[in-house]
Amino acid sequence: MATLHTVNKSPFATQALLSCLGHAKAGDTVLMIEDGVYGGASGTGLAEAVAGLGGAVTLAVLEPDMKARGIAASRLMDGVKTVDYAGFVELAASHDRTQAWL
Amino acid sequence: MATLHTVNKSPFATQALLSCLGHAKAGDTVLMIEDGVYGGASGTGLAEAVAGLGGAVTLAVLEPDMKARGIAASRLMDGVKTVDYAGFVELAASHDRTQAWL
Amino acid sequence: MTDGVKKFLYVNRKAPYGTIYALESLEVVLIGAAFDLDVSLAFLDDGVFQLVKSQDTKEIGVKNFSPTFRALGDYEVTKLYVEKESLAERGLTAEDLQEITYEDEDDDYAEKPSLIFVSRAEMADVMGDQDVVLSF
Amino acid sequence: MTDGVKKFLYVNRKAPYGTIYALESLEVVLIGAAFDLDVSLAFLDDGVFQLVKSQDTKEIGVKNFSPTFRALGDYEVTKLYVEKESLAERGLTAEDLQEITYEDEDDDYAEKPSLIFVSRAEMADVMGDQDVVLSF
Amino acid sequence: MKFGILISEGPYTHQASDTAFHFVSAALAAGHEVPRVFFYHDGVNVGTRLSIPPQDERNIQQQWTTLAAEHKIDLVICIAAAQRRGLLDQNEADRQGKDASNIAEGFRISGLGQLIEMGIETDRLMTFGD
Amino acid sequence: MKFGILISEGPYTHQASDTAFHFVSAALAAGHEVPRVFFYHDGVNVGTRLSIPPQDERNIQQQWTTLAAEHKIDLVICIAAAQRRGLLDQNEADRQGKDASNIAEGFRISGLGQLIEMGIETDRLMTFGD
Repeated sequence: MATLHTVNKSPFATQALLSCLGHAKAGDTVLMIEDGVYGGASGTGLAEAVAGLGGAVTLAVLEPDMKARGIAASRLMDGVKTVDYAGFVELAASHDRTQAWL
Repeated sequence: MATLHTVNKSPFATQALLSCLGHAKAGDTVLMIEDGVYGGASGTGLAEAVAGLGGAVTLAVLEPDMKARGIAASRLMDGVKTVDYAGFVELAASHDRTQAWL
Repeated sequence: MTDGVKKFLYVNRKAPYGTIYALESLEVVLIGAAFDLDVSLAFLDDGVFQLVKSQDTKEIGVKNFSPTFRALGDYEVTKLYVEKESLAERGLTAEDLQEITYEDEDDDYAEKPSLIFVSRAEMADVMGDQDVVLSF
Repeated sequence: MTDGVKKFLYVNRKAPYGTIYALESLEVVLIGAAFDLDVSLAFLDDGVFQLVKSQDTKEIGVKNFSPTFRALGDYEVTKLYVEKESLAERGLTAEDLQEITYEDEDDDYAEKPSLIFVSRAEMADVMGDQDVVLSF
Repeated sequence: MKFGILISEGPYTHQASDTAFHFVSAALAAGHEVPRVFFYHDGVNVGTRLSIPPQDERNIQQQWTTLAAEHKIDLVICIAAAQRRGLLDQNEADRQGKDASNIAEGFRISGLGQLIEMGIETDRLMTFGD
Repeated sequence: MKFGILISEGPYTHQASDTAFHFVSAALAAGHEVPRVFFYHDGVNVGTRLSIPPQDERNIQQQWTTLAAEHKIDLVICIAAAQRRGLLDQNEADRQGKDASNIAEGFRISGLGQLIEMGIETDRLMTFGD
């Protein structure tokens, strides 16, 4: 009974990603989309907090949004997966519910 | 040559207030309006940071927005002023420029 | 999904009045009450500000919709989960919130509290136990 | 306000594409170039993301407007202040940003950098030295 | 699998309606069904036929109208949200004494009950907002 | 003193246009001048005459139309932002081949130059947005 969480805000601008990670359960997936993709980057002032809170969940970013913002795959934190829109659909289908952190 | 800064977002939701306080100069005024008024409350997890960063500036909140959100004047941090819309206009007129932190 | 009745959770994470989401979320809850659903509301992050008492919107010229929360019991919406950590971070206690109750028809219409104060971990459990999560 | 020419600062604090503010801010800058103004742009907080190079928006179906920043020099918009602290917090360095230059007509059209990297305190000084501050 | 889609922000200003469009396209391509998209909050503004985006930008309303026609998607605009924001069909315009309507082909205006019904009748509800 | 006002968000969804309205009313009451209000981004949606807010809510468009008539305020809607979002006057509708217009009385559509000009010609520029 796992949840797919989506986060579409920059973690540097709003608290949505941190709140989401604080409520996600083991086995859940947190997919960062739109401006949320910045949350998947390594070497930022937030990367440690994200990695720490995200320990029990799968972290993923939407690749089309990453490319749009000029984030190279090599910039992602270890263990962060990338998906395209088809992969986003697969995640939504393979989890029991979806929760958007707006 | 002082600036009136306006902040209309909750400091618990976005970084706008902290960024504003990090850029305001001695003699400036930071007016919290709309959802920004929560930034003037004492006893919160952010009050210390706000008071610390806001040391050299005047902090004010828009009273109509405070009342709308059920914040009693007694809840405000020490030194935070309240103004009504007429007072907002006076602040805008008495500072050399206005900068909105959206 | 027990006996075909879906569990709906309405998640409220935003402050009232600065944006319309809180009000329009409440409109969905009221309409949803006409359907056969197992309904819960979650208040966390700035959403807890929606429940603060003594809201007075006269001077901003916007309708004060906070009394509507007290009417939810009449619509059989009786589970309003409020996150303790969100309250504490904002310097709020249960006393700062409106009293919201419902009459329990299975218990001789005894008046019972609708606000259920939960920890962040318990809120995560509530969220993970739904069929549909609507976020506003 | 020296010699009647007003100093305009356009403040960019938001990431591109998630919202339209960055693009519509740039449209104001381009129109404003037709007026006799002393123009500066400020990039801080998530606004620094607007300047990141190698943006490729093909798959999101939204127009990539980042090349327009490189054309600003032709409009005599040559002062783009970028806050160092904002870059560092986001794990970025000057090398991650587009190269943006202008031709200095007072110096035999020498090509000069438009990006001016400043500290937070220097950014505050830039902001405090304007007649009009437009925030997007 | 059946997906229900809730769009809570208007076109161009927020990416929400774009992301929803790409998600729905991908879901249909994968053989899933998307019986309904519900437009709420500023999302109702996606359904205006009066928008004229620049020629080098996508036309968000037309993208939805075309996709809905191809795949029989029910595009529902919330009436309460639409009235606040000035989105009307001809029926509503006549009833309210307004001299114009602006809803686009393929969209229809209905109540919030359609959102609840979508949540009940689909397997997954996806929200795209701000 | 002359105040220029920039409104960047639409009505009802964000409080920006309400706060701007109260600010302008207070400025006028204090004897200041407000020659122009410029509507940009989703702010253009304030100027639709097709909105029908609930009877117990304020009518934001009508508040502006009334205030502007009383105090000769120039209410300018940015044309580029308006075209994206489906705000049109009759001229623009005719020119673009659209079958309806939706702009309200007291508002006019013009270019971004009017925003720059407002910044130049007023003493203080106030921004109300999101």
